[in-house]
Amino acid sequence: MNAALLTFDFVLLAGLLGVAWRCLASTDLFRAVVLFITFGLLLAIAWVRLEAPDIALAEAAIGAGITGALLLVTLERLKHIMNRPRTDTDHDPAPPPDPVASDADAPGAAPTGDAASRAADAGNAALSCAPAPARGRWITLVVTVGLAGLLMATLATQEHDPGLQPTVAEHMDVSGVDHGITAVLLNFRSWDTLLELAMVLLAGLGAWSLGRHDALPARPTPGPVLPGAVRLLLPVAIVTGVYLLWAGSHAPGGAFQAGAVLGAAGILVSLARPHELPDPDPRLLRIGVTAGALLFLAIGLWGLFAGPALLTWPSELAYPLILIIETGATLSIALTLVALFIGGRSPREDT
Amino acid sequence: MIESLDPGTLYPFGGAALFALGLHGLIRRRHLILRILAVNIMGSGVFMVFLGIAARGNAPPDPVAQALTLTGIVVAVSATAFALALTVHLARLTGYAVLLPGPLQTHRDSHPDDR
Amino acid sequence: MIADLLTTVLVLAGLAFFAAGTLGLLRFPDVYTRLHALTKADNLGLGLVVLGLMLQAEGPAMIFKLALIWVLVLAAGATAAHMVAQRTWTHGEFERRE
Amino acid sequence: MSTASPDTLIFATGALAAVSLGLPLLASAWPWQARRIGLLGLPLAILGLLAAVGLFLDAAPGMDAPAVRVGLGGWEAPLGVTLHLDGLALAMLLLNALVALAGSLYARGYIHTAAGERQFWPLWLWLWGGLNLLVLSGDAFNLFITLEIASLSAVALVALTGDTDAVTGAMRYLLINLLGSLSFLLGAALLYGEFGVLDLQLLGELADDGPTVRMAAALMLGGLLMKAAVFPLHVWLATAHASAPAPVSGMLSGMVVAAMFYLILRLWLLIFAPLGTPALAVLLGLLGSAALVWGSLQALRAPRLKIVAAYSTVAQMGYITLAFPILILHPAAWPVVVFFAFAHGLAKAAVLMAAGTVQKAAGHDRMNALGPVLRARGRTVFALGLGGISLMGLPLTGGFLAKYLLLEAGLLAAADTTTIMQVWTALWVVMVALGSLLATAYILRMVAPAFAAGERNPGGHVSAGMEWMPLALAVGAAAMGLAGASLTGLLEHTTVAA
Repeated sequence: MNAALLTFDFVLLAGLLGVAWRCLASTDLFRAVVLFITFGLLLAIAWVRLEAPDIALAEAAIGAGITGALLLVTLERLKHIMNRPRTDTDHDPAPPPDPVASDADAPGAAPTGDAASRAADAGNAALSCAPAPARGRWITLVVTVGLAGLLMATLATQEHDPGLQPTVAEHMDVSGVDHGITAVLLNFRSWDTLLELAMVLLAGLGAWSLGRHDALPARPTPGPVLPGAVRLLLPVAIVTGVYLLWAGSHAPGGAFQAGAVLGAAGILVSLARPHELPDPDPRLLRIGVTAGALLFLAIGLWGLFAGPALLTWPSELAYPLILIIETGATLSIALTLVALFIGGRSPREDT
Repeated sequence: MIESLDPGTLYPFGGAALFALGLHGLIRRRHLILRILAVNIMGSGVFMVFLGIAARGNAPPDPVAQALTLTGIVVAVSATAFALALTVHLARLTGYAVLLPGPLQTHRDSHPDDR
Repeated sequence: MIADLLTTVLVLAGLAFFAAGTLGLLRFPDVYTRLHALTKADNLGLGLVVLGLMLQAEGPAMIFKLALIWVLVLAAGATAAHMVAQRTWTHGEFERRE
Repeated sequence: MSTASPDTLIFATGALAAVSLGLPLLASAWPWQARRIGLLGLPLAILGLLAAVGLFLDAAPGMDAPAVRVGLGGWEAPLGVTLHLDGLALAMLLLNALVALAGSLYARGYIHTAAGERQFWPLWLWLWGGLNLLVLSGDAFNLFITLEIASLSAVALVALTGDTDAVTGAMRYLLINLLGSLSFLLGAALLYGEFGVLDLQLLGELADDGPTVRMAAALMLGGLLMKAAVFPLHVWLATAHASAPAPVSGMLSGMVVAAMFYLILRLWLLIFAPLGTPALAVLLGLLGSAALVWGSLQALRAPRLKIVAAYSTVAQMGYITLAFPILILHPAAWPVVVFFAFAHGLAKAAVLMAAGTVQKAAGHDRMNALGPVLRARGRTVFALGLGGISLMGLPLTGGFLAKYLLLEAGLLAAADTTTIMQVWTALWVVMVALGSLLATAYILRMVAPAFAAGERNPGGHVSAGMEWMPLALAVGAAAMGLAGASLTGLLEHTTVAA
């Protein structure tokens, strides 16, 4: 049995390395992205082998799912941009024409002058790219293989420190929840989680600062199948999201997985019905994406004034407070992920 | 020897290899999408080291290292989302999504303001 | 004991369908036949695996969850296959870039 | 007589962290008032910070440890995340607040469209807040997140002008930052695997010279050196710094780079000091010298004013790198690095903001056509010159004090080492002098057209903040030479591993 599992481990690791290699060596971006999503799913299996079902859930939902969707929509945008005749002076990020209206695959117009030579270097087709140049191949190889060797040698010398598992187990009874990872994320190391929410928000703000959103370069398939499937899947996704949120207190799950599932549902809706998306008030949207972190900080301030320190709360109130914080975090994360998928800020924000 | 190769010992080596592989891709490839993928693969390598450390030995897995990995994944996806938005923005301005080495416009005397 | 044996048989049968589906994906000549092989064989294979695992489940809640997984994969697989087929029908065969 | 109780200091530390997070959050939630939030919040934050410095200096001599450590959530290390406030952290918080406030008053006039303001101010406050949280953090993993927050907001700010150069620079900056952060995180993972803790102070107590610590040091310090743009990892700096909006350039050169050096110094003082060997000293010295010469030469031939200033940052970072060999030979000399970062931060922010004013007035910043504007704008030229003088290290300025301390520490170190190290130190003294000479040359190149005869043309209108803020920063940089003693007093209370 042990030998069988060991073989499985080796095959999985070889598969991961092989897929990663093929992904990074690819000259076709679409293929690279598909391989990357495969890589994410294989990673989720590896996390299960490492007794980390929470991380496997998160990897499948966030690492492979959301990242994959973002990558694919980026490819679609790039294809659209590069097939559009452009002038060198459009510094203003004007939204490209609606892709549904100009569905014909126009041949890529060659950029002029200096840009042309660079673009020729990069390969003309929108979704292909030049293979790595031969120059410098050996140096890079030696450096990276050397780095891998050093890292492995270092890891081989390490002793097995039990880490903080005993300490966490000792304090579980006052954490307010029954699941170790949730206890760490929302009680013992809640500062990390608060800053992580800030990081998600900041990614959204950064994307918004780059320009207004364009018409989503999605081409809805004609016919009733996709909208029908969305109608079927949307309630299930919402139930799953809420379930994951609630389950986080005692079993694998939690705010980030739930937020990713709800975000994925939102992305699905925006793919199926890109022309019927609601255009929410930008003020509401801004408050929505910051609400999770603001709520978290506001609850944390209690500890600052009542003592002993920021983000402290009485252990008998820990469970309800953690649930409130997680709910806010889930909603903000889901909203931010959908906003990142749609792209830039709402044009109504600038008026 | 075989007995000592529990997943917690084996997988960190894989993580180190993934980190180096990602670095190789980041240095060698010029297209921004591939570079972003390379950074993500490097990140996965780091997470594999973390989770391997969490699973080492016979004790139950270390929840702190697992929680750190979860945080790391969310931070990575945020950074990736912003990097992709920046890539699209760059492509809109220049028509290509490649970072080429060599002098930029700033190093020449001509500047967009002069036109 | 009988449940264990049945589980083994069902899961192995399911895996055989998965293998057949994957073989079809790799070897069949065009998009439609590939989709055909992949979705049909995989849906059946997953059904058999789920059935096998249900025999090992601890309670009705677990059985329900397993059944739900199968239904959801059926719905998602059917939608995705339809979209790929539709796109191929309107835009022609995906280009091969090797 | 000490009036401050430990509770007050713990409250102050927590409040600093809460404000650093709260202001940017409020501004993100309501960008329509973000400018007001920033312009009201930053001065209040500075007042709070000054009160904290006062409290700290009042209580510090009585404390048994030289740092205020706050276990967030009521959990002490190793389980929880700890905020670590000591003299070094307070000094960096002060520098951050000063540069951010000057930059804010500058940006009031610089960003003039309402839509631009809504995007600028939240990100600007995130940069300030992220750097504050970075300086306050005492936990290896928490540092990774704060590094990411600071770099992401910096990158978004660089891209904000929206021209091709800025966005290209931002993209390079982002990739370098991601690489640096991941390298840092892998180092933290290795340390956690060996010692089972993430708290820097606990790591410092456990760490000894071994393969894990060496590898972790290489990864963490290497990642940070990349972010700090130390030669030969500096390629991204010039484009990013030169093409960003002027207040952002000031903050990037003045504070972001300094924060990376702060973190290197912090890790060095707490964990990695036992690794110092002469070989490492020579390597860092060579890198520093190369950066000094190469950056200065690039600054001498750059065609645009802001690029001159940006390359001068590469050169000045070479100086700071030169200080690390001294630390290896003479560990007590570490405040030199802080002095240098402080003096450079203020002076460089002054120079870059003054360059931004010139650029705004003239409509461009090409070196060969700036004469008329420079001749007509005395205040701005004075700020350029005064900031430049501090960078050169003329007597009585902060830059002079920093370089003097550098030399003194170097000579002290040379007195009790081997011949080879003495030769090396002599070379090093030559490098410091050569660097000052080169700095003089490129500073003269910036301001000389102002003193030539020719037409005068003040160019376009610039706001009062854009005229006065560079001057205020330059005066601050120069005054550092006189106020150095109080900074030393603050730095005495810093956690250093035994």
